[in-house]
Amino acid sequence: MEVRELELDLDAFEGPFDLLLTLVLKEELDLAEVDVAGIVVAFCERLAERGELDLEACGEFLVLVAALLELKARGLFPDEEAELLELEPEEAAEELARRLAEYRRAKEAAAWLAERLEGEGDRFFRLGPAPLAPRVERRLAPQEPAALGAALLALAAEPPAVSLAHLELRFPPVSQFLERFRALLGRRRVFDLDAELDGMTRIEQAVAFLAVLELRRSGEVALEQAAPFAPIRVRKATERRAEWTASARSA
Amino acid sequence: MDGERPLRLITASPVDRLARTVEALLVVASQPLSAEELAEAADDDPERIETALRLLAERFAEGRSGIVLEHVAGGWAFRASREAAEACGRLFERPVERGLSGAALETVAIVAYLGPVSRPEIARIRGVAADSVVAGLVERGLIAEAGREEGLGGAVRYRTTPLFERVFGLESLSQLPRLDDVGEDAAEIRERLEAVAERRGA
Amino acid sequence: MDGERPLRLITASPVDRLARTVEALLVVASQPLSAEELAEAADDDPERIETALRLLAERFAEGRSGIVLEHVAGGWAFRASREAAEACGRLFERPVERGLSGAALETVAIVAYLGPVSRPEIARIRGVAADSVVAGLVERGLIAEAGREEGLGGAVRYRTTPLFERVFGLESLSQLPRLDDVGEDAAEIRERLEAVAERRGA
Repeated sequence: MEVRELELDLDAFEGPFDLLLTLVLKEELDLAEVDVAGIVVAFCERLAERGELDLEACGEFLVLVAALLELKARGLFPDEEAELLELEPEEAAEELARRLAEYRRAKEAAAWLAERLEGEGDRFFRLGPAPLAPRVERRLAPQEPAALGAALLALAAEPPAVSLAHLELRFPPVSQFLERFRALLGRRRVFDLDAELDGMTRIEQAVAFLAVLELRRSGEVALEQAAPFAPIRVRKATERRAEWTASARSA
Repeated sequence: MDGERPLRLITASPVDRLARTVEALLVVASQPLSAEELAEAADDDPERIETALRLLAERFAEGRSGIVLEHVAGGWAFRASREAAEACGRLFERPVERGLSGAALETVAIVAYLGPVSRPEIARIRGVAADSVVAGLVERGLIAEAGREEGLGGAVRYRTTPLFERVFGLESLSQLPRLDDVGEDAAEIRERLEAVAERRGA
Repeated sequence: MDGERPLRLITASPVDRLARTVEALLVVASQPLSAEELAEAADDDPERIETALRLLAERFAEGRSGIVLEHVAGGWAFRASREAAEACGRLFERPVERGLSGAALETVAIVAYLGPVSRPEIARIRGVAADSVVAGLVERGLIAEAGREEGLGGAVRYRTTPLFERVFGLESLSQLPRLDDVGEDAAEIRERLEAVAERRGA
């Protein structure tokens, strides 16, 4: 499943996710106008349609959406505190704050340098060697050929696998929620997903949702939803074949 | 050599002769020279070099001479007097700093404060890809490669160059202002975020 | 401004001021400047420039100053005094360098194993712009141009030089350490490096 080809139909934008990213990066589309939650909904729907959990796509999607949220947060930050409601999750608050401060510091330092440059504009100095200076010969001590091989070997080393480290956000493992939901289903035949997600961060909610989709895919549960955005009920699968029923969708 | 000293004292005071040697070294050098480098080249002791430099700083002072001695980028170098800036501007381009964009300034600031620092780290802080900006700064000679991050396949890291210090008229990177006041901001931002998080959690 | 002129005439003669401008231009130039170029930059007339140059030639004369004004083929330039020749010799006499920088080593290794290879290819494999590193290696004589890539406007390609082989103690490139883990021959190694570079960049 190609995340970047995900078709979006949002208020501010209609088209593939890839194009949205391009427009945002080129600053031709104001991220403040983009409903990031809408993108998440579209992705989850698409995922559900496929009926299988594509972990690679999920990983890529989480990275892209996290980046979008961060960019958006940054753009929104100077505004009213009410807009901070867009930021969350609280777990990431500290990290986000640190990075925003870091970015501010970079901006501050850049402003200082710009001012400095202005003030230093009338200091001219020679960039190249002096016209009548002797030519310098750089001599190199004998080198080991092994160093050449080592340098190429290092270049040929596989880069670390797709890393979320640069986001420094913690993604709880899907397995954690799988276990939790299986345990829950051991005690009750049905539970209300929304009630279980209550109090979680958005990222935890997303991962928990992926876990539920995984349970459904493996036939352990059936999902029921009366209408889009209505509470999702998770039912332990019995004799009935597990299926996704969102009655409003077929209408 | 010891036997020569009295002779030298007659023809010219030794410091004056040393000062002439130092100005000769500075006029051919292609980068600022530290007192130690000057001492080594002049084959004299650093203290006497300092004395000679003080003498030259007076002689090559702004307003008194078209050649100005300045302490910059950890060493001593000649530059044109500010008085002659207009004339210099007519003859020489300023390829290094011409048209430095805001993005370039932010990036070079990050490298100056956090260097050695890799492109992914810069991108993380600025929130946008740093590739072309970094390449541009390398091209201008304001930053240079400084090894790779640890581990196999690590990203190339960058630091600022002596040219950076020269262009911005810094004696050394330690002259960059401390940004503590912004550090306080970080605490404030964190508090605000935590307050929001609490309200959401409730 | 007009009102200031008489004052200036008292403190400094206009020729003196012009001489300061000329010395400033000369200390910044990396090649000799003709009287015409100086006149244009100083926005003054060539005759007065000649006067200023005569004044400077006296001031910056051998025996009197460590900086000496010299008239050479292309025009006027400063040089170090003969008195300071020994010191300058020590300044420019570089000790033998013990090794190459990480960037230089990686680049020369790529050229040795894959050569002839173009700058864009090197940049792709290393993941960073290669311009200054390649220029440095050419200057040191470790690599040299070897034709262009096929097609109109193809990029210049580089190969290692006999000096490179001497420095690394190789009789020929076939003596390079084998990299069977990476690839059996240049084509395989290149393919592998490019594939890894692409994954790294993604």
